[in-house]
Amino acid sequence: MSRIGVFTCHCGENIGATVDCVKVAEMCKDIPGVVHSVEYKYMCSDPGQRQMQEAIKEHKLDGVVVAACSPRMHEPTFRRAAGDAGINPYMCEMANLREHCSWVHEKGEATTQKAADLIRVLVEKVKHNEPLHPIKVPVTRTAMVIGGGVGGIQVALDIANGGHKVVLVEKSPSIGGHMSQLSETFPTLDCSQCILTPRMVEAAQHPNITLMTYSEVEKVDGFIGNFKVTVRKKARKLDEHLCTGCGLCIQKCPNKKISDEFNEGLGTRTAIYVPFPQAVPNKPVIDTLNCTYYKTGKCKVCEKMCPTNAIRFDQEDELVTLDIGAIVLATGFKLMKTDAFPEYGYGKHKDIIDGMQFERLASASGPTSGVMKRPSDGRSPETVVFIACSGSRDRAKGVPYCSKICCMYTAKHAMLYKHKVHSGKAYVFYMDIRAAGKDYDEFVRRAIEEDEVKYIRGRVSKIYEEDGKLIVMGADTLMGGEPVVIKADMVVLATAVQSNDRSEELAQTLHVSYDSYGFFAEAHPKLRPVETNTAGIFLAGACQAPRDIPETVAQASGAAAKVVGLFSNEELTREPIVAVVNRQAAPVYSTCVGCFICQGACPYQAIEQEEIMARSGEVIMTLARINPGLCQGCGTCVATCRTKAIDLQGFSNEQLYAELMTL
Amino acid sequence: MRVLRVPCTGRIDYMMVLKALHKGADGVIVSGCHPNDCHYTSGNYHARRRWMVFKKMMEVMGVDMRRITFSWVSAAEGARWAQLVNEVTDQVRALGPYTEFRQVIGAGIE
Amino acid sequence: MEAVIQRAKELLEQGEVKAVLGYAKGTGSARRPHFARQAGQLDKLVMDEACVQNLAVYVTKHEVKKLGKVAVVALPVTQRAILQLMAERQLRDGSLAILAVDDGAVKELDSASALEEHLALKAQVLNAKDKASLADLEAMDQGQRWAYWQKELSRCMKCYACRNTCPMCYCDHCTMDCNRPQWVPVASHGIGNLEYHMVRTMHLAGRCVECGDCGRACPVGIPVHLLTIGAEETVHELFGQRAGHKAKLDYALSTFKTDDKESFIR
Amino acid sequence: MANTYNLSHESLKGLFGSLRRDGRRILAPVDAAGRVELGEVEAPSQVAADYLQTILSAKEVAFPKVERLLSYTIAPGRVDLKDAEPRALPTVLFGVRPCEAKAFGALDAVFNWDYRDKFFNARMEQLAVIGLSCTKADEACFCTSVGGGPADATGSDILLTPIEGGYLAEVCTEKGAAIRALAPDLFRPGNGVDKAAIAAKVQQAFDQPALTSQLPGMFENEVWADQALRCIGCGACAFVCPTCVCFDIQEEADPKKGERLRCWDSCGFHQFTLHASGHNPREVQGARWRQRVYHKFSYYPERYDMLGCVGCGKCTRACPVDMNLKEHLIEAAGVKA
Repeated sequence: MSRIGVFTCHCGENIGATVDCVKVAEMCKDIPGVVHSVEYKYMCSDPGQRQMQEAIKEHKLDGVVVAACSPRMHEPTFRRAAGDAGINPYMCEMANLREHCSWVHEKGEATTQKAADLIRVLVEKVKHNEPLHPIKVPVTRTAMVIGGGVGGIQVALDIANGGHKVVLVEKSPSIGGHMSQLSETFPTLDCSQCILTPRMVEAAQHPNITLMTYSEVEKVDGFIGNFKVTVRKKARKLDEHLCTGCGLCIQKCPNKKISDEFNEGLGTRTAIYVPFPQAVPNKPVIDTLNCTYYKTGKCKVCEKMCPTNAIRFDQEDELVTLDIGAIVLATGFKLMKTDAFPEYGYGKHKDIIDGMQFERLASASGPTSGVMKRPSDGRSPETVVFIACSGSRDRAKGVPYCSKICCMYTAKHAMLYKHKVHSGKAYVFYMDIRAAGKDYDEFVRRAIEEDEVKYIRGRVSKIYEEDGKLIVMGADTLMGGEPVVIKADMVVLATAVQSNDRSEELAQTLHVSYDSYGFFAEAHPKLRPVETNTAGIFLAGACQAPRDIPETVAQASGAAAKVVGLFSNEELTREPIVAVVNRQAAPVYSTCVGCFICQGACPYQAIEQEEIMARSGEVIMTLARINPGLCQGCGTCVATCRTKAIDLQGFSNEQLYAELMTL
Repeated sequence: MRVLRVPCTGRIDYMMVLKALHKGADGVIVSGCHPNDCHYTSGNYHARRRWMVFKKMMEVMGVDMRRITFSWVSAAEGARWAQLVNEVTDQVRALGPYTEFRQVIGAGIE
Repeated sequence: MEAVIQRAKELLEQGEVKAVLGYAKGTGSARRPHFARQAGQLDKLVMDEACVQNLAVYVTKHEVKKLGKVAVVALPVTQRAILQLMAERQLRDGSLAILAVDDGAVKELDSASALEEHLALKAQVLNAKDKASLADLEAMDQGQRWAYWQKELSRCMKCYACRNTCPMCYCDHCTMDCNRPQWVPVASHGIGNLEYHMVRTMHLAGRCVECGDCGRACPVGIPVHLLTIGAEETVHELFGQRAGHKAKLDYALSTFKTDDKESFIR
Repeated sequence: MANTYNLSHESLKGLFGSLRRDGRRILAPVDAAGRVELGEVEAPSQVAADYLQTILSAKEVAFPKVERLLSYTIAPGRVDLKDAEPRALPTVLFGVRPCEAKAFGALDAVFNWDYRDKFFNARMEQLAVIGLSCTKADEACFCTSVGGGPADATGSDILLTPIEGGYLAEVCTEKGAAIRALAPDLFRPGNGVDKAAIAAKVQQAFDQPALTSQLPGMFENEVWADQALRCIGCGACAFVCPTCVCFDIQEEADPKKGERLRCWDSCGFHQFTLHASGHNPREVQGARWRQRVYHKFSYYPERYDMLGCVGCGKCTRACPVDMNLKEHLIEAAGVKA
């Protein structure tokens, strides 16, 4: 009979308020196999743990049940304590008296009785526990960063500077992300290109960083420390090594009228193009959808002009499989388009633009080289209306959350407009000003006081066009809700920040959970903001929720620190909660019949074939075997196996049966 | 209501539900994360198929399936879980003890 | 029906197979499985309407495998069972010479793919009697069905004839033999019988080739074949999959579709 | 031919009445949805007519398929043990065939050779057997080859043989006499009818003593493996057999209470002799089939000098793959050592 200790915790008042812990400790003494049963106000505290450790040594316990909070909270704590006291950590189980009993019932005899019953269930389980030892798994010390925006670049640089190899995967032809499209950045009005481009070059030239631009992650297998990532390198239709980036092909390309994504559709570009002048790598890409050669088979001007004849029209996509130890998601965000606003004309008015389009107008490398020209007729707008919270905090638009960065960039836009068009009039319709960062509110005050931007607290109900002017119908709630009508030359909507395209698809590829808006789910909002629930996969920046640049970069360094921490140890120890196919002596060898139905149930391809050989080398039988490195311990195969040949350590059939028998 | 903790709905074997009924439970809740949100990718997809076949088999054998509730509840939906448990316990209390099944447990022994 | 016996004789005499597994006359009007290993035992082979048992139950037995290559007289149900066994890696291509008998015509097959093509030609039809019994069961309400099965299962004595006659129950160590933990009680009392038949039905759902042998084998005549055939039909309705039609494992309960439709999970 | 009487159909009805008034339940073969099985009856009209035998044997009355031996509850620090008392009702087994009546002797041999089995004996004391001679037999029957016969009285307390207008009743034991004493006037003095003429004709199939002496030398013979090639290792033959006594003890317990059950077991199961180490002395079905034959035709005679088989043929009829015991014994007898 095992020697089991039961340690009942009051958890301050959480359990003690409705459960008579002293009585429970008393009742547990009668459970067969229990030789020591005490209660204490805070078992997880240092004295609490020490008390448990002394009891283990003194009473020579070989099994421990801590009746306290949820195992998700303190199972590691108590298992480590038990381990330090000399018994195998996995001989320590937790009974959840808090969520399963005290929090959900009133004080009373029945609640105390239920607490004792719950402990008895776990005592019966502990009797069937086996000592388990963590699984040692090698760690591939190469990280992968998905998304080459400012966040991704920062993560890559930090990890690379930590002495580890990094693969930075970016789906567009160049790294830089949305920040490279910005003109200047709040609250210091630094020119975005000036502070970002050096970082891009540093990343490109860093010996530890491998850039994989114009590439997408297609498939991820394996698990923490041992991911196998398949990346699709989309064909640029030219040989990157030969191309020197001279740009001759771009100048000579006759097909110049293609809408330029980098300039948010305000400018045009050639079929063979580089997204923006400071692109890294500075190698063009052929847009096969619009290139004349791919439509009609003629032209080939770029091929003729290329001094190093680097053009490869028949180049195919390439699938590359990489061994990766940790993955950081930094895939950024996208802005809601203006066509999502029926009340503002479904995006048909050319002069109603979104924030990113305004950035392109204001940017020196933009289609208007930074000169304020409205898209419809290129005239300099005399009156511009900025509308904050366009789509955000609006349940009807499916975006009930606040997009966080619009208040700040709307103030910046108004300020930039006033700097460029001194005689211009700028109006901002807002609900609340959320400027909570360092020097943020001062920045907005400056826009209002020095640059005389008129802030009107109210919503804009309608915009319609009337002889070349945009009639903006709003209200001023601070003036008793009086209607306000402004004849504007241009309107900028600070549209909602949303999760990037196909983010859900990427999350499913990486088995990472995501919320209903497509943002990736962090492991714990307060305590583990840069980790996901999938071990070995981390987060940085706006892919997790709307974020400004300072926060993105801070999170990026946080995620990088996690990766460097992971890579700091030789081997990774993994919870031994994995499935095992039983083995017995000859002639039976195992109760497995080799039907391999379990293989279909395993999402991690952890089930392999093992051939049992006779001395003559002839294969007697083929049995299933589970690779402890790959198995994540979900147990689906255990329930699928007909002959119960597979069992899950920690949640074995015998343990669960013993628990069921005491319910 | 007593709780049996398993890592994933994929781990839930229908024999556990049978054992619960055998040990005198009047109602059983079988629950776990929503499809597509499974932390183990496909545990609940397999569980769903198993439950679909198991439910039909139990109905064919005449088990009162109003007493067995299947539900997707994620770890984040505390309120929804509380509401589900209250609803099911009331429903099972209304149905009363599952005597029809309990009679079978002792039957057939001389 | 001489053709199949003639072919079997040739195969044995030419030494291509070590034994022929077919049917022979039994006690009274019964037919019994018959292993012919020398010429003398061949003349006992018969083939007529009364030969219905699914001979695939023998192809996974150690004693039969030790005989070497066997020629099997295979009715449609036997063909489907052999294909399902191949899908579950219990049989390798070429370990059997399958003499497929369909309404008198004989076709010799010896690989899973050949078997799959052959089986694709004819649709699998549930016989009328079982279809009617399943419909009667469906028509009952929950209370009636419970009473019906309790009355029938009370006569079960756990002789396991239904399990041991089933070609798909080839596991050397069945869950019923598992005593750590003892999921299903061994004794044939109320709960022991109920859980045994429930687990057997679940193990056959999506794997049963609907031969009905389990119902025929029961000494006390419990219609247990309704449970497994019913479960197989359920799997077909729910997931469109059927046992014994694919060379590659196509088992409903070890695969899934993200959009499996159901209406009872809250 | 000590005391034979005539019992008309009418007086049989009267006998049923007096037995019931004496507080005894009467079990007899009854028609149940196309099958004949043992059931409680109140009048001869309820007994099944022109049937050969029941599927299951009457051993169920004395040796049920599941029987509680003891139960216990676990309280803190102690265990309360409760012996189970056998539920033995005074019973009359009516219409049992002579072979099955004889079978109780074989059961008794095992249940009483050293340890007196409380449960079996309690039920046997309360049991009286009124046998009914067979007027027809089928290919599976071979009672005459194993020392029995269609009108053999061994094992019956009273043996009825159907004659014109009623039955020839032979009172064979005190229990039989006690029954007659309940209503002596119903039993008219017998007129010495020749039973053999009425009883079914069952040809002797093989020389059993010769087979029994031949078996020890045939242990390694291939015939057993050949015969058992088609045996699927289920327990049907053992469970319908009136003389099979093997049982398995099952403990069904949880941390609070438990009970110990005795259940039927069969040497045909592959697990019957599986050792905890994984070794199985009877690994292949051939060995298990041989064990079934040897137990009844070689070991039983050695130990109890009676046969463990009464030739009723139930196993042959119940077998899913038609393992005809008579045919196999004939084949075995024909094997030259």
